[in-house]
Amino acid sequence: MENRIGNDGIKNVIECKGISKYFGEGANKKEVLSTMDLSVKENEFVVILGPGQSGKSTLFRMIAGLEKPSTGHIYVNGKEVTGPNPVIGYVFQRYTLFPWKTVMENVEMGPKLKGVGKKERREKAQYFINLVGLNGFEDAYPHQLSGGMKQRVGIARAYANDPEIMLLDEPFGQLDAQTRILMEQEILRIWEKEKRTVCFVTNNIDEAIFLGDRIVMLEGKLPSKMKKIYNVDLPRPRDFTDLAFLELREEITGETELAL
Amino acid sequence: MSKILEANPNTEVLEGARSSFSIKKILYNKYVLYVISICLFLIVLDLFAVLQVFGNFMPRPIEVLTTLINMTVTPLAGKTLPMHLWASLRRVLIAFAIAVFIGVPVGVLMGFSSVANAIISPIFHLFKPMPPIAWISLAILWLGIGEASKVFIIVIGAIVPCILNSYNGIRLVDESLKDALRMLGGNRRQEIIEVIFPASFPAIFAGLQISLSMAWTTVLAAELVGAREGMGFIIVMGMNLSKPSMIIAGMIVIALTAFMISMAVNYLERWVCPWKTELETTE
Amino acid sequence: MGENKKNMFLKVLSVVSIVALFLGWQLVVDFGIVPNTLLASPKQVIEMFIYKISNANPDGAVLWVHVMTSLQEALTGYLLALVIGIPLGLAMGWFVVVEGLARPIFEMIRPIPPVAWIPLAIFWFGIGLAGKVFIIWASGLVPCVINSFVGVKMTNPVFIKMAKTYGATDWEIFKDICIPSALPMVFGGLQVALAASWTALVAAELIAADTGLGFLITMGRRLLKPDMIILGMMMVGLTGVIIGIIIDKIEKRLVAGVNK
Amino acid sequence: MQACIQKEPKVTVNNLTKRFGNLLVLDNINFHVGNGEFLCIVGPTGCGKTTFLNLLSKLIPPTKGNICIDNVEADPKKHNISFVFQEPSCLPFRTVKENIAYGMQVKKFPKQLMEERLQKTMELVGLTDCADLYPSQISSSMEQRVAIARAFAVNPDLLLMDEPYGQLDVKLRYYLEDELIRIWEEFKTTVIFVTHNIEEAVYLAERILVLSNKPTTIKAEVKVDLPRPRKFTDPKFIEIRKHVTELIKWW
Repeated sequence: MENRIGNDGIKNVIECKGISKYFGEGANKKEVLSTMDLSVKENEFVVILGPGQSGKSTLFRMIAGLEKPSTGHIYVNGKEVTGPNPVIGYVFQRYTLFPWKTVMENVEMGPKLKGVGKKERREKAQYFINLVGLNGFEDAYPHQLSGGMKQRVGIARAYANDPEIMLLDEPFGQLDAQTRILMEQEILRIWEKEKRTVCFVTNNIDEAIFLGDRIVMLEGKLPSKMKKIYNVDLPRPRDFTDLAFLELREEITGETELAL
Repeated sequence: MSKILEANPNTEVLEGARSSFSIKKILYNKYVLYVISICLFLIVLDLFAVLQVFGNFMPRPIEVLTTLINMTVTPLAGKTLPMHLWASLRRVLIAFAIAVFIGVPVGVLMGFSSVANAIISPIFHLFKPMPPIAWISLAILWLGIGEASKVFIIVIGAIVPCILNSYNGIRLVDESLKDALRMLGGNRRQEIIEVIFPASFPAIFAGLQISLSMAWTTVLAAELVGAREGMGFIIVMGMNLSKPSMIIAGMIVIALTAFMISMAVNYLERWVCPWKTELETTE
Repeated sequence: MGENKKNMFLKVLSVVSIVALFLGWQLVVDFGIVPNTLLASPKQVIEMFIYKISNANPDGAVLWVHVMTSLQEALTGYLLALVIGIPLGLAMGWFVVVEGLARPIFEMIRPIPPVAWIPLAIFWFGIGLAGKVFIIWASGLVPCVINSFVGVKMTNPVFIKMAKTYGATDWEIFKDICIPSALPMVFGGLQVALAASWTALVAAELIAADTGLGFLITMGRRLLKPDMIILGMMMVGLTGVIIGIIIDKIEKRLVAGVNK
Repeated sequence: MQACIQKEPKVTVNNLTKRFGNLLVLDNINFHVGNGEFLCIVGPTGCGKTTFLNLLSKLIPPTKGNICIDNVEADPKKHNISFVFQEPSCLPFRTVKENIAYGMQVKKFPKQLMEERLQKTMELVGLTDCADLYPSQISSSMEQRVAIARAFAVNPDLLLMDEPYGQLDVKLRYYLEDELIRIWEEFKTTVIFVTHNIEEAVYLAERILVLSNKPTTIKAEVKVDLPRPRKFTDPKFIEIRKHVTELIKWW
């Protein structure tokens, strides 16, 4: 509670204190994440950058309350995380849409679980479906959509539940390069319109620099630790060919290990 | 050079253009081959029959057809062919209903509760390797030669896929879908209603499908031993009367019924879970 | 810790469940709740087992002969099904002409339950080995063909494209790409075919046989000896499981040879 | 356009056109690739790139026009054409070494030559240590390198590459791109490299063809005469990159 207000007077929404995570016991014990401190400010766009299998998803699952940290504490809005909390909207890497529900039914799921009336939740869902640019696809089933569209539904579904914090776990990892760039622009557009605190996991350096206010770089090997934090103060929209962009990229690239 | 290319017949085959009459192309057409295949099959059968390769026990296709038509109108053992078919179908449906009624809840229970699973699964695995047909003797001993013993055997055959698929369906629900619902604020009850049941439904339905075709196979076996009506009875009669055309006519009806059952179930599935079947047709 | 304890508890529960089943069964017979003419107790079944090891009465053959007869019939039919079904299925999967010619006939025969072949098989091949082998062959053939066919059809199209760009002929692609790709699927079919063959065997022996496990069961009914019926059933189950395990072992070794 | 070609043409594409039914996908494409040239092709999403490549590799026949290698109609059975696919294309049931040898086996290379080239390519790509591993035992970037080694091993007249590094992270991509250039310089192979990534195209190519949206035509040709190794932050590099980006955006 004590230092929820950062030096700049903006409150910290997420605070991770000395968290670590290991799986298994005894000889099989495998540490995935070791002593990490991280705080995220309100309406900040933080990108967690690390190669595959570096415990990024585990970190997110702990913040979301889907898993418990082995040591340390996580606070969201000053309260310790004990279980899944709808204050957090989670967008999964593998889309995880409910395949038996249409786009509309998927998006309105959050309000429906809370017991919001049909008319009201439809309106809300419609707003976010329009926001992600899927109007006209309300009655389509997930398997009828392309990868990019599926992830739009995932984003709309998370937003429709009125989260204060969005966790995006490598949301564009399965998209092709072109769609990916398009979706990166989209996520910024949506974020500008519906400001939330966003945490975004990726292994793509371009993506990290294009999106983030702050880039938290993780160690490549397990157990992963925080390696470095970069503040990205380039104006948006950022340009992939901008010299400052490229220089920052070179700097970050220099820090990463080559994983053949 | 481009002229030569345009005239290349190979180009046309791959393109599927309309206007070329190469013999190779016609011979490579699947449907043409299908027709050739069926014609050849019938001719070979006929030849076998005429040349008496299997003595008198291979009827000519045309004989089979007349027998088939004959049986649909003339009663055999007091019943026409459709009535025999219905006798078998009725047994199948009763037994299937019982198998579903018992098997699905048991499988679901095993999927949800590890304690129930620990109690039931060893017994289930003890009985599973015994083919349902092996129960015939015991069933007749216990329930006599009437309907009850036949239904009993079919239930034994049909219940296995019901239990197995329901159990696996519930157990193997994608964990990340449960996570997704929990992140949206769903509680355990909502998780069961909104995720576990719909997600396991295709697996359970597939179990019913297998169960129904198992039931159809088993009913024939059950009717081979001491039945007075049914499709199994017809082929046994054919054997006893030394009338192979009757056996083959019976087999045709049996095969057609099996085919129709599976078609019907497929349509039903498309109707009850459109989100799954469309996936199969589009990909 | 808690996890281990729970697993232990579940294991004990499984053992208890089996023991209770046999105990209950024994008691039900001992106290005459079910008359001994309808059900034999486990003890009686074991006594019958010991008796049948060395005595040919009352059904004309010792247990060993029954088992061997059944095995001989089943394995002959099964091996014939493999030898014919697998190459046929593989060829159907790749060569249009083979598929076009074989598929309609196969589709006509496929829905016929193997049991329905029994009368014809007896007519054509008599009630000896040949008749039963035919029935078992017919039931084992279907899964062999289907799995090999599907295995080839599922060959990754990229592999085929790759081979084509190098100028491989149709036959070379079939031999070097399609067959190895289909092998795991083919092996999967072996187990299915075995189960089908074993069921068909029992059915065939029930109708027409003078030795074999199915015959033993039938004789038990005719002689009103439930202990013999149950012994027969258990031997069928047990033998089936044992061949299943052996096939599984062979399969694992072969797949290991192919894949790793 | 002719002026741009300095090396003698190895591959010529004449009036290449492809229709599917009434849908015109490729419209009258003409270009040359010089002997040993590294040509990159970039275009917007859905520009019929796959069809284009399938035509070049002769997997599907064109509606009109042709492709000639050394002035002879291209034919996979006569010419050595290699294709590196975007998807992993290593045969899972062959070891790394056997995978690399696959193309040469199809081409019926004599045994001694095959062994020689096998050793050379494996060394160049740095795969000697994992020669006897199966694809499931190596990482996906390794797998892609196996596919590339297999493609170079047959000494192809024409090597087609379909975005082979699409899903890899930047650092790895730099490394593999450098490796690709190294192998290319060693073998002097004629390469057509298709990519969405403009930066990658500028880094690799001697010449870039920019495709238009459907029906696909060649909209522009950009020569890249920067010295190697190239630097992403080089102002000239950025200039070319921006220029190509503009060309693609304009439709």
